[in-house]
Amino acid sequence: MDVLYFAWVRERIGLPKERIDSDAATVADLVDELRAREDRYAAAFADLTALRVAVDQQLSDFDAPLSGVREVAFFPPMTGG
Amino acid sequence: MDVLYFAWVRERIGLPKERIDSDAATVADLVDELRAREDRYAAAFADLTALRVAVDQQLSDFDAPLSGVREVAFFPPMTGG
Amino acid sequence: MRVAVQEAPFDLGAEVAGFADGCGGMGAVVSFTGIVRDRPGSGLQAMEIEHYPGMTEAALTRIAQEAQARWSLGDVLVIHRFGRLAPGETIMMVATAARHRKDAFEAAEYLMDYLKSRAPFWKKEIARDGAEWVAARDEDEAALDRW
Amino acid sequence: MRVAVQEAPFDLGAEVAGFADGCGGMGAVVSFTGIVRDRPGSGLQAMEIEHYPGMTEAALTRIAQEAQARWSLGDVLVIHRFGRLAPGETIMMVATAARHRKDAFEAAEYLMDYLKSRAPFWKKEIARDGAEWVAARDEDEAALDRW
Repeated sequence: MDVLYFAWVRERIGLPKERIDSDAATVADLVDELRAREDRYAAAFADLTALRVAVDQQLSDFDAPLSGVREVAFFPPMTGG
Repeated sequence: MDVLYFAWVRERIGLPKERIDSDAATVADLVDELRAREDRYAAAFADLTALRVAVDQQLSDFDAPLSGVREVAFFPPMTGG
Repeated sequence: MRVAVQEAPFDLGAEVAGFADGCGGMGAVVSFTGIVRDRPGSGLQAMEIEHYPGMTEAALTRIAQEAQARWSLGDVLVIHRFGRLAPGETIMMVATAARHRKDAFEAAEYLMDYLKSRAPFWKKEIARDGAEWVAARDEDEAALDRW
Repeated sequence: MRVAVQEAPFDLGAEVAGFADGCGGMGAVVSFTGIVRDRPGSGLQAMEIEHYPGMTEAALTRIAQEAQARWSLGDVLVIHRFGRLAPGETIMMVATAARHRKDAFEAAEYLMDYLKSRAPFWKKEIARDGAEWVAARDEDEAALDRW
């Protein structure tokens, strides 16, 4: 699946998008996999309360299932307007 | 003093403005004087709850005193905007 | 702060853009525009707006000053026309600028609520089958209670 | 209904005037405009706005549709820019048209409240002494509770 990062999550991880093959059952499982990869991921995902997630471009929760999902995006709370 | 009429009050009385020399102590006294003049005045002032009054261009009440007043205006509730 | 009472049309786009430009980037600009309704089949041919010269300007100025006292505003604009207007024509506008959108929105609603019931304007609808003064609505008077 | 997400500037005056013209005289038109703040001495050089292409348009469309479902509206317009903006530049606007001013005001505030916290935009302030992501404010999240 495609994993996207925006705003300071993108900056901390150092890339806007990557293809990840994962058997993670939920978003939270995927986060655990990413955290284990490298320090920059651990830093980006240190505090989940500061993060939001979209699953297939819909705002979602960290316990959302990933079965059949094509795109997951992580970002801070939105600040439009 | 000058007495002004607006909207349907003006139409009912048939003029926008007139000079009236009156010893009326209050707006209500002035209204009584006007009502006694002619039917068109009696018709215009038949229902005071449907009227508003401004004394020297300030929204006011029917019991407001008229001493020293230069201008009184009668009109229906306002409908701007 | 600018308050204008005029018979001439005004350019809504130019007024809103000029107001926003002149606010030094306050962050939030709200505008309200009142337009003569233009519904097919309504038979409305024109709207005649009468006002009380002298008192009108003073009343609008006082309302705008009160808004500036209650909210933290960068600027306030009020334009209200009088005379004979065709359906679709712009009757009036208010605009407010503030650092925060809540102030800009609330101040614009306050201006409209007071302008509607406390500024000396009267509207008459001219239709094919006759003319009628617009009646004040109870809900417009009630709207003042929230402030 | 029109929703636009674009890097290019837009002409605020032309958009507001065109929106009002296109509403067939609905009576009441409200607009909100967000502008990059331009305070002397703030040191702000630019605002960078990032967004999530694809999701942004869908989110704004959903918010606009929800507003149309909740209020009796003639039309809704939402324009939001992304990219690098200078102080004083227009970031975004919404406009609503309705027969009654209460509907137009409430719908515009609703659009702004949801757009602010539910549409995928992120602002970064570029100042002389560094750059910083704008933090979401608790009161913006709390503003959703009233709807």
